[in-house]
Amino acid sequence: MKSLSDSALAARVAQDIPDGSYVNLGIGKPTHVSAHLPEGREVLYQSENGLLGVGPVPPTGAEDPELIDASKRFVTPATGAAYFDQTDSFAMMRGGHIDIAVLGAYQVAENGDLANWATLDEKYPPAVGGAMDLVVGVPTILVMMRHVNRDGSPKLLKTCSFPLTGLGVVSRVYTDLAVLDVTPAGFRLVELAPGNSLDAVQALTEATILT
Amino acid sequence: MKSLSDSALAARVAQDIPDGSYVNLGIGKPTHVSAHLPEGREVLYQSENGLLGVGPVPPTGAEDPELIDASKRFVTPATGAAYFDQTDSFAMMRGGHIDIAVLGAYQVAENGDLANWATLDEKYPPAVGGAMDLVVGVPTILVMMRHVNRDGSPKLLKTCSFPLTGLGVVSRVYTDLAVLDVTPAGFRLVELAPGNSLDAVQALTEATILT
Amino acid sequence: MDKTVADLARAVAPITDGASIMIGGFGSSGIPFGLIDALCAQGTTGLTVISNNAGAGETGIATLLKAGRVAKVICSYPRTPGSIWFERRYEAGEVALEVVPQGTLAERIRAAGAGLGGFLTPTAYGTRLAEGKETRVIDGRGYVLEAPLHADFALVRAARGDRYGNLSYHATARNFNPVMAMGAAHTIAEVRHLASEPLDPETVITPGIFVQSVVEYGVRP
Amino acid sequence: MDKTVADLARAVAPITDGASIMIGGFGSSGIPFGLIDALCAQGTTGLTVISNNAGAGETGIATLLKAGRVAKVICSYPRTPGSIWFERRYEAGEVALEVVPQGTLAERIRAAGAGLGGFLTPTAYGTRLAEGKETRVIDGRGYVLEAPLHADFALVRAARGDRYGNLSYHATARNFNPVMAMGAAHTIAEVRHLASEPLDPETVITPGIFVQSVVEYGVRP
Repeated sequence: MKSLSDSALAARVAQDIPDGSYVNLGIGKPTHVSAHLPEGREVLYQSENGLLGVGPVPPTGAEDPELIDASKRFVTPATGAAYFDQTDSFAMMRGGHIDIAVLGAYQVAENGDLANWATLDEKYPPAVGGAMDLVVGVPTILVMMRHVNRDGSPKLLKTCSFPLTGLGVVSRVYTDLAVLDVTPAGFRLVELAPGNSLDAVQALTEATILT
Repeated sequence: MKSLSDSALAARVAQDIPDGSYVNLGIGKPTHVSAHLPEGREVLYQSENGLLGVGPVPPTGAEDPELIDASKRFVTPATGAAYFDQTDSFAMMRGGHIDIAVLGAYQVAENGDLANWATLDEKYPPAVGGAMDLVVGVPTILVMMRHVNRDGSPKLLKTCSFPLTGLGVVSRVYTDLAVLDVTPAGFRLVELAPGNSLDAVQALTEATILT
Repeated sequence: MDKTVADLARAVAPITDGASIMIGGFGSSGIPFGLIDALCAQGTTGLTVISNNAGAGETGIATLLKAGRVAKVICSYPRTPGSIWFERRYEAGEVALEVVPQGTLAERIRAAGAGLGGFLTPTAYGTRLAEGKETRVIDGRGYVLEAPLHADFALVRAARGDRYGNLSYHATARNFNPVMAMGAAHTIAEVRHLASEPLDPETVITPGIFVQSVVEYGVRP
Repeated sequence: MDKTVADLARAVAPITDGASIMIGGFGSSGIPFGLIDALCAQGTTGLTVISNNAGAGETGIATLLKAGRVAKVICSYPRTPGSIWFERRYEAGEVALEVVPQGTLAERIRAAGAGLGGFLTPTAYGTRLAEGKETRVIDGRGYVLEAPLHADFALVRAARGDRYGNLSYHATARNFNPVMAMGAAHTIAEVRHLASEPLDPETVITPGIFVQSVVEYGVRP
């Protein structure tokens, strides 16, 4: 197996973000997509806490403690940015104004179901944030995650076992091993990460990968 | 009969506006209440088109064409004013944040029903504006009107014949002849305009006036 | 990202016959007069107009009504001081009218823009404007279920705009403009001043994500 | 009209045991740290806290959780980086938790402030967070009926305020503060700077009608 680095994975996702898009990047790995946007494209990133136009992280010492993104990182405003409150922020998300959201996931099912907010561990408090609003409102949901869990168990499933975030909402999944589209028939291979075979990736995937 | 002038009627209503209130003044006669506020009181007037803190009418030549009140008069902002859009404006009204609204009326019934938006003339297009939002959201609804119609027919009724604006919403009615509270038992006399007798006013009122 | 359009005619070109159009403004304030005139000049007809008022004199929405381009008006207050053409078309049965309480109108537009399926409001409960609508009583209080109000286009007027579509307003010209920008599928903004530099992010009232095109029209009402 | 209060202790004095309190902020931004500390010092307990997060480290809402003052948390994301005290109280069964999707949380608070009886949202339809709630399908899309979320108090943080209670915010510190100011029966604002002159009406984000008291607390997080 040859696994893409987090950075290479972010760069792969960034290739699919069209010029002029409005994009919400989820907490964790998706945050890094913006750093890899191909030259010549202008994209406005929305942060659910109230910023449209998330710019680069400021140099150390120049942070504004009240200017953060949804991952609680210090950021700067991009050219053309706007601040707003939570009701307007979620109107953008729920109302279909954002073009693309890139989210992390615990599990994705072959029908596009997404689980990324709660596990089956009752002692671990669930935390949903804006994920459920994004998946119902944003027309294109891209998922970005490791292909398998740390224990090797699959994350691309026939059916999610964890509580769902949204039903049939995922458009495409980017993992360190492959890119897969969600189609009415199930996962369809878009491409394999360099150095991997379909058989090897299928072996790490509960659902069937169509080609 | 001795009928109060419009100006004297506005002054009478103004006496009942407490210091520190948030008040919405309806189109027409109610607009003039603010000019008669007793000295020493500070009241913020809300105009439903997006201004909290309606100040005096500007001198001729100093009008700002984009600064008007709900009656479409040119106004100025009062000290402490704020501008906002229609959703916030009606949140203030519907959400119970405004203390008092002073409205005109076609008819008021003894149970507090108010009719002030449409007549029975089908050819005359109805126009409701913000009246229905005000009457459900503002705890104290004061009505200010002539006691009778131009043809002498009563406006204070047992039951409204015109389409209702709100059900049981009126707290008090100020006319050119009397001030009447709406109570569970019906209209109760607060005071007669100087020079009038209860019998004479009762004769111009369909509903019974309690004392 | 550059949403600026060279002139009013090009800005309204996407609007076709039969479209539903939200038009900002209250009384004479915040009305996109330039866009309305361009739409009228374009000859587009069979329009459903969603607005607070229905025009006054011979300007604004009255221009469209006079020219016979409006099939239906959805508004809270069609009779504004100086209004003539709405009354004429209405009396002749040439224009349909849906009267919506002003706060419900704003909230229905917002629900469309915010992706909500409807809301319960106490406004109009028990009145003629709630007839035929679903109602329910919660904790002794009556509510009417109101549906989102979508539109194909919104024509809005702002004081300042930039190439990202960010808008800010002046005084009470704000009124319905921000919520309509949010509620329509395609929002066209007429701005008094098109700024060469992006607006300060703190002063933006309508973020550019809600705006599809911006055109400068410096004339003040 | 003067809503200013001399110090934090006097500002939180009206809050009594068992109150429901909305607390502004997202992550470390826009949190009314001064008011929370004063509330903790006052000893008020049995609180229901409505907030996006449940504090981090030993500051903000974590202060109240550590001191055992919180009976219930209603929030979207209790686990924030550096959060310890929520987890301890939750694992020990000492605090109840209602998880609400972030947009639904904002919208429920807004519904309370705007006098609405509820709304239909597609968010959470078909998930565990919609269990037990009324749902309906409109035009093939599923919606959940959500109720308004009221509170006795809101503690908010703003950059600037004036004696009328008008507030403006800085950058992403705006977040939940404006909607919570609208949604609570009694809103207490901690402002970094209390202006001696009223704010410019164009720059006001929270009109003073939504604010009952204002106290200056210049410390920046």
